[in-house]
Amino acid sequence: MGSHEHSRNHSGPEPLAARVQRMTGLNPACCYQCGKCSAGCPMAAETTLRPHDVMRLVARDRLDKLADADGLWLCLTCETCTSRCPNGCDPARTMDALREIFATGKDGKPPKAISAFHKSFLAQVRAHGRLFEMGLIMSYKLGGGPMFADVTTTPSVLARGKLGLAPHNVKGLDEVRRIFDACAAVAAEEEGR
Amino acid sequence: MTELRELARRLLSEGTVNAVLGWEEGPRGARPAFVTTPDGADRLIFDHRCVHNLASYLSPRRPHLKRLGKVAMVLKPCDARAVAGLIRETQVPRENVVLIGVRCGGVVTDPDSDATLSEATVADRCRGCPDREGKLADHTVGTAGPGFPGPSHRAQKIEELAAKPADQRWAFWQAELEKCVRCHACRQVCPMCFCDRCLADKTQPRWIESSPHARGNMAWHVARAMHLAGRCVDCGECERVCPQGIPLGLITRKIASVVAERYDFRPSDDPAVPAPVGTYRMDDPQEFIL
Amino acid sequence: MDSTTPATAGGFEPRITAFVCNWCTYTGADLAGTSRLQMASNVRIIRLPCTGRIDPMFITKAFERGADGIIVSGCHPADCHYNAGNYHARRRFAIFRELMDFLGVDPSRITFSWVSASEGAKWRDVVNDAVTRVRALGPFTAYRNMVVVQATAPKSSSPEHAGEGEGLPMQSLAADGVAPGASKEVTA
Amino acid sequence: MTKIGYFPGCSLHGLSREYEESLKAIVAGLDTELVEVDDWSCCGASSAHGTSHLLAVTLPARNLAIAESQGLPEVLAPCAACYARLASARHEIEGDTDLAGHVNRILVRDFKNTVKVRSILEVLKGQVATIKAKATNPLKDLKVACYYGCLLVRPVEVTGGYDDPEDPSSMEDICKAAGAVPVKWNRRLDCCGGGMSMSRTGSVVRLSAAILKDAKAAGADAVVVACPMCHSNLDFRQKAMQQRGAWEGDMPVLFLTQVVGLSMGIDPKTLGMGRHFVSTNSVMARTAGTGSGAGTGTNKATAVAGEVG
Amino acid sequence: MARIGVFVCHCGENIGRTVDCHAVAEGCKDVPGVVHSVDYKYMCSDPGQQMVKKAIEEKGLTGVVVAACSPHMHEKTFRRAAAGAGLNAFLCEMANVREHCSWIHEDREKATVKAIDITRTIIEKVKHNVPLSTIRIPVTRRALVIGGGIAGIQAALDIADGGREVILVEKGPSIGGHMSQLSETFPTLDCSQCILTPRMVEVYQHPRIKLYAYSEVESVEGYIGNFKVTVRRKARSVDEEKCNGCGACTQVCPNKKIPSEFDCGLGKRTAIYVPFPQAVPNLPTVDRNKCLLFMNRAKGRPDTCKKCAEACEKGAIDFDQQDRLITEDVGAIVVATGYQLYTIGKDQPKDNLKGYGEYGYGTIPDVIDGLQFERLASASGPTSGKILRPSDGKVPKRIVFLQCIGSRDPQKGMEYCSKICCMYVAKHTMLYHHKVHDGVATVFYMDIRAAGKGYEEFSRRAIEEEGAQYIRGRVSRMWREGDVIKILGFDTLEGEPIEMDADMVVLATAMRPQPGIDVLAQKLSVSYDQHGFINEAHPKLRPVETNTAGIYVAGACQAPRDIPDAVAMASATASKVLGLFANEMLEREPTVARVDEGTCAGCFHCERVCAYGAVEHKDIKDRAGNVVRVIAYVNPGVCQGCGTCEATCPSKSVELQGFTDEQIWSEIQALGV
Repeated sequence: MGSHEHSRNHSGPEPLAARVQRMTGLNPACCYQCGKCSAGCPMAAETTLRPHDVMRLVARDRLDKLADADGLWLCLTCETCTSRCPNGCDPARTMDALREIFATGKDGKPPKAISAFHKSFLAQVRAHGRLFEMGLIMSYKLGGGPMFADVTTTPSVLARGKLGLAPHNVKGLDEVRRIFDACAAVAAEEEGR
Repeated sequence: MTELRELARRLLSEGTVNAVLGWEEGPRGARPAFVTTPDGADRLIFDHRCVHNLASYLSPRRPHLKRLGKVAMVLKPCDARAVAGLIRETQVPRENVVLIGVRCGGVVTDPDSDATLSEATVADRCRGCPDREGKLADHTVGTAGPGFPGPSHRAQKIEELAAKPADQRWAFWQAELEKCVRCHACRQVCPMCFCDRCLADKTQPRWIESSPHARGNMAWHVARAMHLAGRCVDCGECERVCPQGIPLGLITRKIASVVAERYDFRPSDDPAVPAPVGTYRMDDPQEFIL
Repeated sequence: MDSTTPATAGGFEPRITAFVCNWCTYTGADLAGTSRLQMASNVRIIRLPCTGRIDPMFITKAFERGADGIIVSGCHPADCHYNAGNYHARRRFAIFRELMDFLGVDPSRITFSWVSASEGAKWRDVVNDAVTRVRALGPFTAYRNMVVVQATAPKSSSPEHAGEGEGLPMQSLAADGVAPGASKEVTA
Repeated sequence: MTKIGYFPGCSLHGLSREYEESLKAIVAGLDTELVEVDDWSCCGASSAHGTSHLLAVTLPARNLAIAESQGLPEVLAPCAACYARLASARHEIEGDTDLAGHVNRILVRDFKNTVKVRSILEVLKGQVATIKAKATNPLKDLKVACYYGCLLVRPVEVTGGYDDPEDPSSMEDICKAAGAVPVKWNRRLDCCGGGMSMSRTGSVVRLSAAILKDAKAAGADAVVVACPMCHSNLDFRQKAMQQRGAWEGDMPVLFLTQVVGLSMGIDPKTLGMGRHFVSTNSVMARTAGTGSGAGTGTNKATAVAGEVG
Repeated sequence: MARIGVFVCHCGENIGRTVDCHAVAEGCKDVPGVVHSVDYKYMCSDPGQQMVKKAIEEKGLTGVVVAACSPHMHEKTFRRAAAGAGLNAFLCEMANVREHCSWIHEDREKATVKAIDITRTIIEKVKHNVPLSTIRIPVTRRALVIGGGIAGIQAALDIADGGREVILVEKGPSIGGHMSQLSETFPTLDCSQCILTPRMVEVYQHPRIKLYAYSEVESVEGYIGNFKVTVRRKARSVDEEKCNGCGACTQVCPNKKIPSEFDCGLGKRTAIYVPFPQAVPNLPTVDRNKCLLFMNRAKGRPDTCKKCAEACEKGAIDFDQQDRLITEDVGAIVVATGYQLYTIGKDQPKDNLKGYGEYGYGTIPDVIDGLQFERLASASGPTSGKILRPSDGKVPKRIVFLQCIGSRDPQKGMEYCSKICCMYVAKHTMLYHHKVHDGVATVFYMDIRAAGKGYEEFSRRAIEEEGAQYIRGRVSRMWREGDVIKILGFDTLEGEPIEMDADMVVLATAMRPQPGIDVLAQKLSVSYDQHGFINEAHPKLRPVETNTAGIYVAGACQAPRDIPDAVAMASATASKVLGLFANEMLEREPTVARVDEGTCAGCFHCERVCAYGAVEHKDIKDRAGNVVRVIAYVNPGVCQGCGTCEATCPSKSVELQGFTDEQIWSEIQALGV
């Protein structure tokens, strides 16, 4: 218990629960730890942090424990947890908020593969306005994704005419980039907290 | 018009009713009329000058009408709301009155004027009025003009006033209330003011000072507004008959909008719809309460 | 804010009449006493059985008789000793408050609150806050002096307006056709 | 002819183009015209969702705003992921005036959030009678396992409750109208692994294999989906499942639109039946000979599948 | 002219320290009408009270104002003193200068000014006080008990044993309620039927209890002490006088496949039936929806079958019997309508109740609820007490109990805790283990709430001695695979997901009030909460009274209750009823509203705002007897004195005694500048 108390994050002026509540509009204290969310979670067998763990750790201000790479980022956003929660908590939305907190990089890091995938994906969208799948595969591999995992299948994908070889750029690219920049600015502001 | 007259004649000759209450041509425009004989039915008219809310004649304060027994009344859609109010508040037994609904596309502000109905002359309450006929009526006759789309001038004035600082509103109403001579015409003409003994006439205790100065006038108009909250049918009669030209419609309409916004209530011509004051919801908004 | 000279406003102590229900707020005020919670002495309580008994006329009469502010307080929703009196009062005063506001009475002169029998501290806060607020607004002479026909606007803070009335706004409205007829220019 | 806005999304122009091909092939028969959202951009998918809430709302909002300016009252998003993102964005903006203001400031548009977002199930559910009437080649003996996944019917706040989130029936109703026989099975609402196909293939293999096994145990000839991501996990990843020993055999995975298209007797090639990784020949064989012209269609499909296989 | 006496109390130092009491007394002397004004150390002391009495007698006071503590403290004291001196008690009022003044202010000068204000305000009020007298209402000393479950039975027996007549109305064909369905009861495991049946018989045989089974309350009028109740005696199609309860009719009825309500659908009954062998009254009832004869009648076909009538030696079967309406006068009513269980199906009575799709919406045959398990475990049940699952009659070797189904679940069910489930689930695991020795009982729970005498010991025994497996966590989903039920749960203590096979699942579903409780509550004008539970008048101090005087509440229609709670409440209502019946007349405070018949316009705004239904319509007739006006009349027996009517009355034609407009107006005037 001593170490537990010691490791609690007292440095920030705003407790995690309050911060999450501000971001989600939901009160993490609503969770009564019945575990129904985790019972239905498809990743419960793999992740180190099940939805009810996440709710508990948020309520107990344990950002340190939430940073586990095999935790939040394994969430598939299937929302089974939220849809079955008897008490109207929204673990899915809570985890969204936590990932957003961590995405700033200050408090913890998502696993490399997953973060590389998201980064590559969003980079494609920022560059073209739409996803350029070929570009995503290339950039993901270069950006730190498992190098050979999908190389064997890519040719067969091409053979089925599924992958376009050239990106399509939307006309409103300026607007798309403005969206990205504005959201980045908000994220930077959040990081400052 | 023929339809109306024939119906009135039939009701009178068959003895269904002893009188028909409607409008006739007067020396200075349209005026309310009591027709008691079948032949008299030909006097009846209905057009855009038939401004008056005849429902106030049904009020039990008018015993001479009560003596006539069962009567028929020519009914504009807006008057239907007043009749519904009187039925709702047990002042008029529904079975005692035959309602001849007339389809209506709006009336003018002044019944004495010979102006035609136009955007310039139409009564403010008709702007945006969605009702072309009253659902309460037993018979419905005539044809209706297309009506006038909003917006209501009073609503605009209310917004204008509300946007001003409180002291300017105060000054505005002081100037208006000072003019009131407490003739109580607003009370007499109002179909929903039917008490035998008005609060304003009660002396022990005297809540409303009787001399016509702004303070007593304030109390009177506050009381009137509160008593009509959720009951006012917006017939505009109080403002029309005010000899001093006080814009009473601004107050009643303002309260009507408050009731509409807070309690989602609009005056209805269905007597079964309860008025919003006298009922409540447990989750009524209470943002003003600490 | 009222049309009083700054000199009188300095030492001004508002008179506040409170209409409270017997079961919750009156008892809550009793509890404040039993707990020796100190508060401003400007409030005079009139005890009613229920907020449902409180008529808007009480408030206009109190203003006429010189009250600068009003408190109306009763049981919280669902706590009414008489089941529903407070719900009826809530509708009545929601409308009344908007009416007074529309007529130019600053709504912050009238405080509405739910204070339960256990909320002695809340009663103290309601009292102190109301006194502070009404003190800042100044005396409500505008209301009680209405009997003397006056052209002075109640809340002109700028001295040049005092005594000459709010001619401008009235005229501008009159010009719009809402308020025909000129206002009487009689000074108090 | 009813007109409805259409948001294809990146997948329907990429990995799952057969979904768009089959959709476009059937709407004509359903007396519906798709009006594509002008210059649409990516909804942000799970990557925006996993990175920034604001981004996850604003990217879809751009598309909804464009649809609004085109005067479209509703937009069909056939991709379940796009549907979830668009519908969630709409829902969140509706309930949060601050967020609405924020989004409008970023977009520099006067966006009123009037556009309703419809899923493919919602749209086809309303056409069940027409589908039944047009089913010249009903898929009589085809046993299908209707797979909903996570995003199509929940949460109810977002979907508006067009189907029961725990016991949905719209896909079964549509398949029945097409003459197929939906099987009763248990994992139709389980998650297939979603967007982790590339980043965490092992998880996808585990989850998707469990789904396929359950479908097989229930006697299904094919799994029907309405989501490109589910399709890619259940179809494309079957090879990986086999390699890792999680799954044996081949389970054809069809888009719902293909099922409807087949029942209408549309040429399987037009429906993109040949683009799947797991051969759909068994499906074609089952449906053969039940309607006019089906025989030739089947042959063609076999040929197409043969070419690429 | 008023002659008011003012008595200012120092309350020792309590008032005197901050308020100059003498100055207050002096400051009131010049108020017109005040003829006597004094201050004294302790007004409430005997000498203080003597001062008041003496002044009343010597100075001929017409009103008394005691400036002292809160009226909640000593109003009764001083009113009694005034009455002792011959002054009407209601001419005495208190000015609160302690709690509302001396205790909350420090500035002596300001506090004294305020104390004078307060006292003058009350002086002005008292000038308008009028003598009032306590209202006396006659009491009909008979009680109505609605609901024949254990709560209703207990209430009826206690009242009847106390010497008063009772009408007991039960909706179903027999009394006994849910308790008669239970096998054994926690925490003693005594047989439910064995302890209940004697009480049921006692009800039947009690000379002062009139039992109306298969009857419902049609309407209720009146008020405390004077209710008029109309009871609908539904047609049983059996003549009660003739029937001797031999049961021959039920033997011959050809329609034997009707799911038995008593066995929760697990057993079958006939169309003419006695719900269970110990039923009271032991009379058969024809279920007209299921009887062939009535089904034919509904289709316009001629009467057929009549086998029961042929079998009846007494000629007691009466197919033409009609519902009868019976009116009873009673002085008090006990509501004891009990509960129903939440069902997990798709069709729910309210929008906020959704059912549980993740548990199959009630379509999985071997998923049953707690009452069904009671019937399985009951020796008189459909399986004669063997635990057999409904689908194939096999003994389930793996049984899983899920707690909090529909309880503590604001999303799909009720937010409240149903209170009894923890205990009956523990009991079920024991009954199961006693009957299936090699079986495993697993319980998914959130918390074990075992607060009651012997309860914690009982639930620990289930775990420690009887081997129940308790897993802390809820179940996400449940489906049928072959003949097993797959359960997807989570053990929050182990931190592991659990996928488990079960042969049978028992859901501890939430307790809800009976359907139709809202309609009954409206008939009775008692309030109920958003779930339909009847509201008690005060959650702590008036737990068995309702907001309507003379109507009391017992058992699970007020909140989830177990048997001891329900019985305790029932006895409490009986003591309330007997207390009310102790006198022939009922005394009431005279703070009630009165209508000015001369000015009432008959708009009935007062009626709309009255929470008690105290406003009645009164006909005003002319000499010839014609009704000329209809006006409001406030029934003083029903009025509780809130005064909402008076504030609402546009013409101020209704006045609340003790708080009249004139009194309040005078108070406001007194505060004037």
